[in-house]
Amino acid sequence: MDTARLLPLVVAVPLLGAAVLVATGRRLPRLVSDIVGCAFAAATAATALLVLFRAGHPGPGGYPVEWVGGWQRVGIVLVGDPLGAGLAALVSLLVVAVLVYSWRYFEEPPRRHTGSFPALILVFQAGMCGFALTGDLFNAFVFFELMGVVAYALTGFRVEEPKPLQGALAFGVVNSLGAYVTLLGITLLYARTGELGFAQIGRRLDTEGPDGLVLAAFVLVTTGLLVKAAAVPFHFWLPDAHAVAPTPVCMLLSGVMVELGVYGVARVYWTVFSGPGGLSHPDFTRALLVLGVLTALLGAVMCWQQRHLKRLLAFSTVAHTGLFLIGVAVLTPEGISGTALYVLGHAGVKAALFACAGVLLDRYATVDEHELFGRARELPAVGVLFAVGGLALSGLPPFGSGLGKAAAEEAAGHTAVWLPALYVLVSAVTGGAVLRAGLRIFAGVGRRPRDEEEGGPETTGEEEPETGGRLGRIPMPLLAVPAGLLAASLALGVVPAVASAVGRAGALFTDTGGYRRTVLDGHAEAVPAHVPPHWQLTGILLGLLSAALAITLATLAVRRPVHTGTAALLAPVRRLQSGHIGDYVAWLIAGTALLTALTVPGVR
Amino acid sequence: MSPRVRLWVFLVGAAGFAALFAAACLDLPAFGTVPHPYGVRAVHAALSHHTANVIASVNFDLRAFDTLGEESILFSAVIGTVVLLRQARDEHRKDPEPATVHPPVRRFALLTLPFALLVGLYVIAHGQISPGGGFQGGVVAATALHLLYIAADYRALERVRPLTLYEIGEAAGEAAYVITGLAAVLAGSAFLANVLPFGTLATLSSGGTAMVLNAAVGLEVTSGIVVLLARFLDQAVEIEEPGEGGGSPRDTRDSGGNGDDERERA
Amino acid sequence: MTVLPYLVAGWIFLIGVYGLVTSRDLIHAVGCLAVTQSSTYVLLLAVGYRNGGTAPVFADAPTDSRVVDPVVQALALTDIVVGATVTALLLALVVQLRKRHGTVDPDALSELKG
Amino acid sequence: MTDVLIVVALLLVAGAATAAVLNRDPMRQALVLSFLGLALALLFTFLQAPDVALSQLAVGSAVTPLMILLTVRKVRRRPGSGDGVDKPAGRER
Repeated sequence: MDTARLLPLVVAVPLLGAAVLVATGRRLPRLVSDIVGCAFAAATAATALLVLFRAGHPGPGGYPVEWVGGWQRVGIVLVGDPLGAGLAALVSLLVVAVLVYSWRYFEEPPRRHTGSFPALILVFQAGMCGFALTGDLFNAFVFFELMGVVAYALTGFRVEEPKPLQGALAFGVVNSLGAYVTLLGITLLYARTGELGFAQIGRRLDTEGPDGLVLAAFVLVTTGLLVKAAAVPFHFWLPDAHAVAPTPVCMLLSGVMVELGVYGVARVYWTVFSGPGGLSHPDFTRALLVLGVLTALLGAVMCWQQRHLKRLLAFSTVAHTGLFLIGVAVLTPEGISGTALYVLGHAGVKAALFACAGVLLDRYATVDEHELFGRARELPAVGVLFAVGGLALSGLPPFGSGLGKAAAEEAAGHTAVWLPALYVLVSAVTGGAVLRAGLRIFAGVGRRPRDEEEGGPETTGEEEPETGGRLGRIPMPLLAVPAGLLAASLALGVVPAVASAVGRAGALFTDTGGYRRTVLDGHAEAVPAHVPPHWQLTGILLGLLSAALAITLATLAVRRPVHTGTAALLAPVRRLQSGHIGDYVAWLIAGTALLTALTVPGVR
Repeated sequence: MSPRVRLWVFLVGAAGFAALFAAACLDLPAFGTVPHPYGVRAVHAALSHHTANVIASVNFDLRAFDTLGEESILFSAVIGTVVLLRQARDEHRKDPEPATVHPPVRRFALLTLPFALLVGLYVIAHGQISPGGGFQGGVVAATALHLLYIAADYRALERVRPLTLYEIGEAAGEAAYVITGLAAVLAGSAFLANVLPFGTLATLSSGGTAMVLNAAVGLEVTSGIVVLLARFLDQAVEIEEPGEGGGSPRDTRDSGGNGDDERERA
Repeated sequence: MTVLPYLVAGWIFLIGVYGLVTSRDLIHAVGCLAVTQSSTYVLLLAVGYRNGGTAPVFADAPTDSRVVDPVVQALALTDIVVGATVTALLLALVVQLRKRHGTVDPDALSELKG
Repeated sequence: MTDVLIVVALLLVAGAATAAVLNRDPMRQALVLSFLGLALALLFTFLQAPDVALSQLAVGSAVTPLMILLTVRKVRRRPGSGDGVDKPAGRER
């Protein structure tokens, strides 16, 4: 059978698994439903890996392209280009890891709903894989909504707690609104071109010059995707949702879902808008660069200020998304491949860090940095994992996140010389924040932080454990999963085959004409010239520099209490994160206007 | 932010949005004259598969993959709602008080109920010929069942509504959709390809797999909406929060069972 | 008439968002989100309309008659399902939120800040 | 003639949408939303979209308002909790 035939199965298999789990879930014992869930997720992962392998070793027709239902040019196309297939594989592997991690999680699943949690995770997997593989704009919207709907439900899963409900509601309202904005944009594109496929829309657009309609379509479509990617000022929902969702869900939300938003922005731009009838490259670069830099800086600053561990990690995701957006904004194959590798490495590291936070939550019923001070000395293994995760987050060679950061900052440096400094600074601050928390929690280093110094409102880390009672001994999967994820992240940086495959993926991803020809005409395309990510002396030195900076920042922070001056200075920034849905919606609309202002030609 | 600042942020954003959207509208072709290359191809494709209702053809044949996503959204939203509206650990149920219903209302509702159910099923069955289909018919049928709430009372509704069955029906509808798609792959064709005979245009059995998928969606939507409404009714009528008085509390927390299961046994 | 339907869609979107921003009740906010979404249906169908076209159903019409665009109608159908399910899910969250926070006023929710 | 009907339906929809937002009481809003669903169904019929009109009628003017009404009923059931803030039912801190 042609491997391309397998593309829709990456979506269909988990959906079937979910249906089976829901139909039988209420009668099945916990163990069986967990095994069924894992089996379906693993089967999907195997399919996705097969597609990925075929994408790396293409046949006569180029990488796998499948028109669902056999409707050539009339139906929906799924495209297994190396980057899309790679993301689908990443999603599937992470889902397997998450399901294994939650093996001992939720000691008491909701009565009669044993199958619901794995079923929802499987649908989530289907949505994310579909989004990564689709070559059709409306189909992308459908999968975007599918991811969203599942994610809202999963975020609010623990209904006995007040915080998850509030976070899930903000998440739901803001993301749905973003999706509707995207749909308005899709409709405008349909009105202009009468097509829905990326490749078809792009070809039609290029027969005419750009005008207000195209600009509006770009802004509206991108707004929704940026909401998912949590770019400033669309980011407010993310910390609220990611900090309160069940830990296994956080691993997926922060690890891959947000990054899929960035992927969507890049995919839509390169396939639809990058031609002469779309949006000019300088305009796109300017808009995304401004948003990316703002996102990275704000994320880093807010990350440093947190004491709620999961919220800290969530803000670090915001910061890194900013860096990913910058990598996309520079519009080079090297920027894309570096960022892709960065995303891969980051997914493993961030998921591992959330997994460690989950262990703390279940044992001590809190993830508050101040309350946990020194209490986790008894968990040295978790502490080591946490510290390694913090160092990998700061871009320490030879982790995959380090190589990705090095390659992305090198590519960004060609656009603006100061961008590498931003990469170093942001990864140092976020890595430093993690290390600071680790030093306090697992080693009890420095002075015990005093609460009365804190001024203004803030979220503390008191939560209910997600397992039935507090954990005594740490079950094996809760340690094995983060360890495996960190090892995978390390492997990404040291196995040269990964870097060369990612380099090739980036080159094919940015080849607009090649994509359109492969999808619509079935032509195999030569891979354009490119430089795969590789270790260079500057990259290694900058990586070591950020790791050293991170350690220094962390040590300084635990030795000396926070300056009240800086805290007061940053108070207005923190107050913006108000937890108020009306505020978030107002910012979303203002963000659309900002994006318009940034993309209108001539605005410098 | 204070309400005043929030309003200003919104107004600035709305002004930008309005300008952008208005500019786009002025560049759009005039209303009624938009070109439709895809639409024209879709009409040809639908007729080539003998599906009279082109919209049904687009939904269940050309873009059946979209509908798979759409049904999965409904499916996961229903699981999500069931999970979110579950009886929390600190809540208990009370039996709803039997309501008195005025005889004319009861007669009207009881008369309308079979009629509405029939309309729902009719709309599902004729999806590939006339406007309507699995989704519309499913919603009508599911809503019709809830006329019983008006006609009799909540307990009467619960008797004809074994929720477990509907939850399984929902999953079965979703599974049937996927399996129909997979069957095409096993038959050596593309996923969700229309491999059945197309039949005669504008007859009940026309459209090939479009008809099967339509039925699967009908099953899923009917069951899904019933479960959805049931959960909301459950919250509104039966589930009591801690500290909430009134009624006859029936704590099911330690008895191992719960409301639904007890009702199923009854 | 040439742009009126498009502008109406834009108006519905903005008024819905206005409601979301100024809402003092989360149930009302969810209702406003549903209003916002109806703008997408209006825009989709307005784009698909053709002067003098009939519904794309050939049960008893000749197969060469002029019809409006069926694709946008299929998209609008999908969109309506999405809207209903999102509304259900958000309302479920509001119900539980009311239990745990004792309020449905967004101004009074204070668990997540900073 | 069709054009006139479409314009009337459009204005009806725009008016109903505005009213649905400006009615701050969710109970009344549900009723206006139901009317909005009706107006949309009318508009879609004039736009030659009977399928969509049927869906909108079923969902927009029946299911969605019904869910909102049930939510309102649940939220308001507790005595003395019209719209004010009272003690949360969450766990003790």
